[in-house]
Amino acid sequence: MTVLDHRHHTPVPGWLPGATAPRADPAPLLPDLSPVRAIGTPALEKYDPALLRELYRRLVVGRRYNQQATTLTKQGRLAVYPASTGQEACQVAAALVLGERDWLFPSYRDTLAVVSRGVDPLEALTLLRGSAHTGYDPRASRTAPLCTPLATQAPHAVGLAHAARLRGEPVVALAMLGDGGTSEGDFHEALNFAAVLGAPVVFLVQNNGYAISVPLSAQSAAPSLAHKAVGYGMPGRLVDGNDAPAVHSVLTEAVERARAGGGPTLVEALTYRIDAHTNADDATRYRTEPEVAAWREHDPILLMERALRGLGLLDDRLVREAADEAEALAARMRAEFHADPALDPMSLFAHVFAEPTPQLREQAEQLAAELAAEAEVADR
Amino acid sequence: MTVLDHRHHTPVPGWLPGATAPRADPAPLLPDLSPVRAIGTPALEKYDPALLRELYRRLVVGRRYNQQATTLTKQGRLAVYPASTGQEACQVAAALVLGERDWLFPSYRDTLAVVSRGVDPLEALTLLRGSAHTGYDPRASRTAPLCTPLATQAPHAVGLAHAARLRGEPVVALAMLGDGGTSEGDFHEALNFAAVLGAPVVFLVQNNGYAISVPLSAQSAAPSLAHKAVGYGMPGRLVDGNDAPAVHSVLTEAVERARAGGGPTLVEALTYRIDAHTNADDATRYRTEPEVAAWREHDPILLMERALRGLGLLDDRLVREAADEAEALAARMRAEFHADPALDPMSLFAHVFAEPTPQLREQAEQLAAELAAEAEVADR
Amino acid sequence: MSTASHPSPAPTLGAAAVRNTSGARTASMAQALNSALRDAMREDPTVHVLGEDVGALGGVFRITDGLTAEFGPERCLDTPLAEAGILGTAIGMAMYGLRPVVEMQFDAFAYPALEQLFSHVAKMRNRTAGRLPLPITVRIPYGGGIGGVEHHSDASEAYYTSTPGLHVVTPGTVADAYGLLRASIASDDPVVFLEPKRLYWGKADFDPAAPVEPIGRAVLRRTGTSAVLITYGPSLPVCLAAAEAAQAEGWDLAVLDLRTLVPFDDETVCRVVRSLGRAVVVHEASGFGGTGAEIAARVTERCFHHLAAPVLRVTGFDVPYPPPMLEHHHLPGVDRILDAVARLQWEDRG
Amino acid sequence: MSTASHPSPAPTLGAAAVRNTSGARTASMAQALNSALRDAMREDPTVHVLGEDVGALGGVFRITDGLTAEFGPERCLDTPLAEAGILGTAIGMAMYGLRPVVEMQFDAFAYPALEQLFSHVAKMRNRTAGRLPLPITVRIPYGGGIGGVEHHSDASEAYYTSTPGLHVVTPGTVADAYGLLRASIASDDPVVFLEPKRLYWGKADFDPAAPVEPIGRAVLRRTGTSAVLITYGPSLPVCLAAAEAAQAEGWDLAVLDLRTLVPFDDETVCRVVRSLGRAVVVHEASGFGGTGAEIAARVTERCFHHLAAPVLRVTGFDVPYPPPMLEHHHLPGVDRILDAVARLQWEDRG
Ligand SMILES: Cc1ncc(C[n+]2csc(CCOP(=O)(O)OP(=O)(O)O)c2C)c(N)n1
Ligand SMILES: Cc1ncc(C[n+]2csc(CCOP(=O)(O)OP(=O)(O)O)c2C)c(N)n1
Ligand SMILES: [Mg+2]
Ligand SMILES: [Mg+2]
Repeated sequence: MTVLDHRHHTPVPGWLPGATAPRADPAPLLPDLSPVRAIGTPALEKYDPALLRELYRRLVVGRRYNQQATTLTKQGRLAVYPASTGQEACQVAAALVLGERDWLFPSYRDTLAVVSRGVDPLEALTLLRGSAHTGYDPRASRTAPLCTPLATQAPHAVGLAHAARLRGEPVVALAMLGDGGTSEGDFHEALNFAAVLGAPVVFLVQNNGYAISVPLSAQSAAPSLAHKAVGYGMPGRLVDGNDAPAVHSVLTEAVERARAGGGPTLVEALTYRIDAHTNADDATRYRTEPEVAAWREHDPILLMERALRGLGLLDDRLVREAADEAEALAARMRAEFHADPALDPMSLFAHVFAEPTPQLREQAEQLAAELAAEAEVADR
Repeated sequence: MTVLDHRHHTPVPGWLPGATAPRADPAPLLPDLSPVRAIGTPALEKYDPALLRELYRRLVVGRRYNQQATTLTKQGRLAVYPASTGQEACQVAAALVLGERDWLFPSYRDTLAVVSRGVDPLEALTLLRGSAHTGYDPRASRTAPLCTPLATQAPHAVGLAHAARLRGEPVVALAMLGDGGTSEGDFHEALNFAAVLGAPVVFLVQNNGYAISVPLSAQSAAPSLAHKAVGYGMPGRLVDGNDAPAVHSVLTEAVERARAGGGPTLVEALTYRIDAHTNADDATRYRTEPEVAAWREHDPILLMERALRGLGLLDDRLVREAADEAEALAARMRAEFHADPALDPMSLFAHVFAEPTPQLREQAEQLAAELAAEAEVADR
Repeated sequence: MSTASHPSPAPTLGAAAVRNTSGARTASMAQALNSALRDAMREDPTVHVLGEDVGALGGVFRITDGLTAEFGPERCLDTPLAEAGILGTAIGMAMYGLRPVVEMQFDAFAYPALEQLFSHVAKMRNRTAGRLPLPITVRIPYGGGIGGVEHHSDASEAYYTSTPGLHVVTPGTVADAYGLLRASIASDDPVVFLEPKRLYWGKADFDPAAPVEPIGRAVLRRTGTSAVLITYGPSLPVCLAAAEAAQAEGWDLAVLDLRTLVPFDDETVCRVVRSLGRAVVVHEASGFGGTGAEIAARVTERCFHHLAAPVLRVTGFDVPYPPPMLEHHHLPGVDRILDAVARLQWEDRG
Repeated sequence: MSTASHPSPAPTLGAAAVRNTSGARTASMAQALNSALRDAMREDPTVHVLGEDVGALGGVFRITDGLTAEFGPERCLDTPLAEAGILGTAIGMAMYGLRPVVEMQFDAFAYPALEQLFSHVAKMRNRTAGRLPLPITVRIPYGGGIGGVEHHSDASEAYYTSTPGLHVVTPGTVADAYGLLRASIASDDPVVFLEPKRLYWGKADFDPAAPVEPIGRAVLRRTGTSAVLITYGPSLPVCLAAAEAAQAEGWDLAVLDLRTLVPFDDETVCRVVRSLGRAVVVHEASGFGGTGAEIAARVTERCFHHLAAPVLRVTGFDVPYPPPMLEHHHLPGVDRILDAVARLQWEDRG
C-alpha cells in the first residue's frame, strides 16, 4: 500500500445499493469555539519549566527585535518593516516546534520566526532592507523565502511536505499566514491539496484582527477561521495566540500528528498587531486607541510573566539573561545595519537562469559599459 | 442602517476586557450528514400534486433533450455535448425555483437548466454547436453565458446579487457548479464574498462523483462538500440530487432565505453523470459498469415515477403529455440543427469594443479583401 | 514635469503643445485621481469603487481617500482580500448595470485576477454579441522607482496590451490622470488603467473642468527636429529630462506620450516618426516581449521608408525586478536613452 | 509535415537541413510526447507528473497515457481541480529536489496559475541568489484549429515570453516534441512547454535515440533564396505549405522554425534574415503585443541595413478567439502569408 492509496475509493451515499464507504465524521474536525489557553488554567502546571522559561526568554528577545527593526526604519536603515509586535508568541512558537529537518514557510511579516529558527537577522532582513530579495539560504535553513504575495506560500508547503513524504522522510512543513490571507484562492487550494494528499503540513493562521485596515468582520463571516478546516476534512484548532505555551502545545500536537502520517491541521491563533501594518501605515485611520489598549493588557510577554510568576519560575537571573540577550541582539542589529551594503550592480543578471542567455549576456555588457562610462566621468 | 452596516463590528474573543461580540454559532450552518430526501419519506405527501406532475413532465422532457443533443453530436450537428443525463432533477429544479427577475449562472454542463428557464435550445446550444459563443440574450433571459472556466461564474453571481440588493431589488442569483469546481480558488473567494456581503445567492453544487475522470475521493476529503459552508459562515445543505422534489424544496428554501435578506446558502446535490463527460470522453477508462448500473437504479425519472405512482398521480394522460412534449422538443431540435448556420466571417470584428478601434477597422478591411479575393477565385 | 495636455499633436511639429489652463489648481497625480473618482461618483450613481483597503484607509496610496466617508460603504467597498473575487464580483455588478472601478493594490497583486480579466472581462461583450458589455475600470498602480520590495514594482503592461478586448490607458501627467480616468470610467468598454506609482506625488497644475480627453490619442509633449522619444506613463518625465540633456549634445528631441496603449494612436505616432525619421521607444518594463516591441514593430511596418535608422528600444533588462537598492540600474535613465539616441546612425545624415 | 530536425541551420543556406534518422519509428506528436515523459520518468526517479486527469484517463489528449499504470500515482498524480494549487504544489516539490512536470489541461485554464508562475516560478532562482532553482516543466496545450469551443484555443505565448525568468519552448515537429520535451525536463530552469494542439495527431518518423536538442536553437526547415518565413509551433506546417505554394508565384521561400522563443536564437535568425533581406513573421496569436512583435522588432534592430522591406507580421486578428465555425478566418493561412510576401516590396529589387 503506497502513501496515496488511501484516496482511491469513491465514497458513495449510504442509501445507494451496494454503497459502503462511510463519509468522514465532521465532529472531531470542528474546533472548540473557545480558544485553547494554558496560562491561567491548570494545564500550565504540566509544562516543562525549562520550556516555559525558554518561551519567556524568546518572547523578550523577540520584542526587542521588533523594536530595533522598527527603529532601523526610522533611521533609514530598513526600507520598510512589518512588525510582529504583539504576535511574538506565535512567531517564537512556530520556530520552536519544528525540528531541524522540518521546513518553515513564512509570510512577509514573519521575520521573527525566521530569526528564531536561527537565521541571522541581517540575512533575514535583506528583503526589508532593500539590498537583496532573500538573504539566507533556504535549503540550509529549511526556511522558504519570506513570501509577499499572500497565501501563495501555502501550496509550496504542501508540495514540499508531500515530496518529503513520498521519499519516506519524516519532514513537516509549517506555513504561516494572516487572517486576510485566508480569503485568497491559494489558501483554499493549498488546504484542499494537503487534505487530499494527506500531506504533513501545519497551517498557522495568525488572526491579528486586521488585513492592513480591513477588520476581520469584513474579511470573513465564519464562526472562526479554524472552522474552515472541516470543509477540507482536516481538524481545525483555535488557540489564544498570545498565550505562548498554548500556541506551543497546539502546534506541537499538529506537527506530531502530521509527522505520524495523520495529515494536515489548520490552527487559528487569536492575536493582535500592536504596531501599525508597517512603519508606513497610519493605523489611526481604522482602529481606536481603546481597542489597542485592551490588547496591550493581553500582551504575550505580560501573560508569560504572570504565568512564570505564578509558578515561581521568574527569577532575576532569567529576567537579566533575557534582557541581556535582547540587548545583545539589538546591538548586533545596529552594528550590522550601520553601514550601507556593498552591492554589485552586475548581480542584476546573476541567477536569472542557470546559464545566462545570449540576451542577458548582451544586456550585462551594456550595463557594464554604462558603469564604466559613469566611473570615467566620476574620475574626471 | 444600510445593507452593509451589519459587517462593521470587529468580533473580539470573549475573554478580552470589554469584548462583547459573540461569534456565530456553527451548529445551524452544518448540513445533516444524511441527504435530504422527499421520495420514500412522509414529506412527499405535503407537496403540491401539480408541482410533482410538473417535475415529472420536465424530467422526461429534459432526458429527451439530453438524448437528442447527444445524437446531434454523432451526426456532426453539435461540436461537443456535455450531457446532464442522470442529473435532470438538479437541472430542472434549478430553473424552476427562480422567479422571472432572478438570475441563473450556469456552467457549461447546464444547458438543460438554461432551456428549462425558457431559452430556445438552438440559442442555448450555439456554444456547443460551434457557431457562436452565446446564442441567447443574457439580460432578456436573466441567464448568464454558459461558463467554461470552472467556478469563475460564482463571483459573478455574487456581484450581480449584491448589485441588485444595493438597488433594493429582490433579485436572487443561483450559481451552478460541479464537484470539481469546488476545488478552484474562485469558488472559495465567491462564497466568502457572498457571506461577508450577505448577498442573495444560492450556490448549487451538483456532485456527480467525477470531474472528468477524477473521482470525488481525489477531489476532496471533506465529510461532504456542503460542509464547506461553515467555513464561510453560511448554511450548508446536502440533498439527494436525483430526488427532484427534495432538490426543489431545498433550493426553494435557500432562494427564499436569500430573498428575505438572510444571505447565501451552499447546497450540495448528490447525483451521478450517467453519460461520459462529453461525447468525446471514454468513461470506461475510469469507472466501472456496476457503479453506473447502481446509479441507473437511482435514476431521477424512475424515482419520480415511483413517487407519483405511490401518490396515485401518474396517469396515462400525464405520461403521454410528457412523452409528446419530449418528442416535440426533439423534433424541433432535429429540424433546427439540420441546416448549417449562415455565419458572417466579418462578425469576428463585431462587439470586441463598443466602437471598433482603428486597428480592428484595418483588420476588418484586410479580411474583407481576402474574402473578396476568395469569392473571385471561386467565381472563375 | 510638463503641465499641459493637448487633444492631439499640433499639425506642424513646430507648434508647442501647450494649452492655457484656466481654473487650474495645483495637485499631485494622487490627488487628481482621487478627484476623478469623486467627481465620477458624484455625477453617476452607478459608479462603485471596490478593492482592498479602499475604505477607511483610502487605499495604500490614498487614491480613494474620503470616498467611503462621502458615499458610504455601498459605493466604496472594502472587500475581502482576494483579487479574483474582487474582479469577479465587479463583473457581476457590471452585468447588473453598475460601473465598477476596481483597485488592485499593486501590479503583482493583480495576477490572481488574470483569469477573470482574460477570460471574462476582455471577452464578455464579444461572447454575448454586444449584449453584456462590461464597463469596468481596473486601476493598477504599476512600475518601480519607489523603493518597493519585490512584487511591488512590476511593469506588467505587456500582459494587458497583448489581450484583445481590453483598453489599456496610462497617464503621464497630473492632468491626464484626471482626464483619462474620467474617460476610462465613462467608457462602455473595460479599461485597464495603469497608474505610474512613482509619479503619484509629483505636483502640477490641472483644471478638472477642462474637457475630458478621449482615450486613444497620443500627444506630443515636446517638439523636436532630430528624433522622437516614444514613451508613456512612468518614463515620460525621464524622456523629457533626456530631451533636455540632449540639447547639450546637439540633438533636438521630440517626446511623444502615448497615454493610451490600446487602442494605439497609429496616426499621430506615424506622422511624427515619418517627419523625423528616427525614433527611440522608452519604457521601464523588460524589453523582451514588452509593449515597446509592438510599438517598434508597427512603426517600422508603417514608416519603413522614412526611417534613417532602426527604431531602437530603451527598456528595463530582461530580469526579475531587482531589489530597491539596485533598481536604478534597471530603470532606463537619461544616459541610457542618450546612448540609444547616439546609435541612431547620425553618420548617415552626413 | 517535415520529418527532420537539425541542431542548427546549415552554414550555407543552400544545404538542406535534413538528417538521416536511423532507428526511426513513426509516431504522432502526442505519442512522441508520451514517450518523452515515459523515458524521462524511467531514467530519472525525481521526475514527477501532476495535473488534472493525467492518471487513469491519461490526460484529455492522452499525453500521459499509461504513466500512472507504470509508475504509480506517486509519480503521475491526478490532482484536485485547481491550477494554482497544482503549480504551487509543484513548486514545493521542486524545492525538495523533485523535477515536476505539470500538465495544464488547456491554454486558458493555465490562467488561474499565472500568479504562481509569474511571482514564483519565474523568479525563485533569482530571488534566492541561485539557491532554490525550480526545474519545473509546465506543459500547456495551446492554440486553435481543433474546433474547440471558447477558452480552448488561446494562443497565449505572449504572456510567457514577456515574463523574465521563464524559458518558452514550442515544438513544431514530432521529433522536436520528443527532443525538446526531454531537454525541457532535463533543464534546471523552469520551462513553459507549449504544445500545438492541432499538431498532436500528425504522424512522422522520429528517432527517440537521437541526441537531445539543446533548447534555444532555431532550425531552418526549408532553404530558400527570396525571403524567409519565421515561425514556430502550430504555424510551422502552414508556413511550409505557403512556401510550397509560393513556388508557383516565383518565390523561393525559406522557413525558419524558432522552436524556442526564450532564449531567442538571435544568431541563427539574423544570419538568415541578413542573407535574404526579407522576412515575414507568422503566428496564430493575435498580432498586437504578440511574440511576433518582439521578433520583428529585434530582427529589425539587428539587421536594419540588410532589409529590403520591413519585417511583416501575419497573425491572428486582435479579437477574442472566435467560435469554431469561424476560426479558419482568424488563423493565418497560406493566402494570408502569400499576401504578406507580395507586400515585401519586390519592386525595389528591380
Ligand atoms: C496577493 C496579494 N494581494 C495583496 C497584497 C497586499 N497586502 C500586503 S499585506 C496585506 C494585508 C495582509 O493581511 P493579513 O493576511 O491579515 O496579514 P497581516 O498583515 O495582518 O499579518 C495586503 C493586502 C499582497 N501582498 N498580496
Ligand atoms: C479553470 C478550468 N480548469 C480546467 C477545465 C477543464 N475541465 C472542463 S470540465 C472539467 C471537469 C469539471 O468537473 P466538475 O466541476 O465536477 O463538473 P462536471 O463536469 O462533473 O459537471 C475540467 C477539468 C476548465 N473548464 N476550467
Ligand atoms: Mg491580519
Ligand atoms: Mg462532477
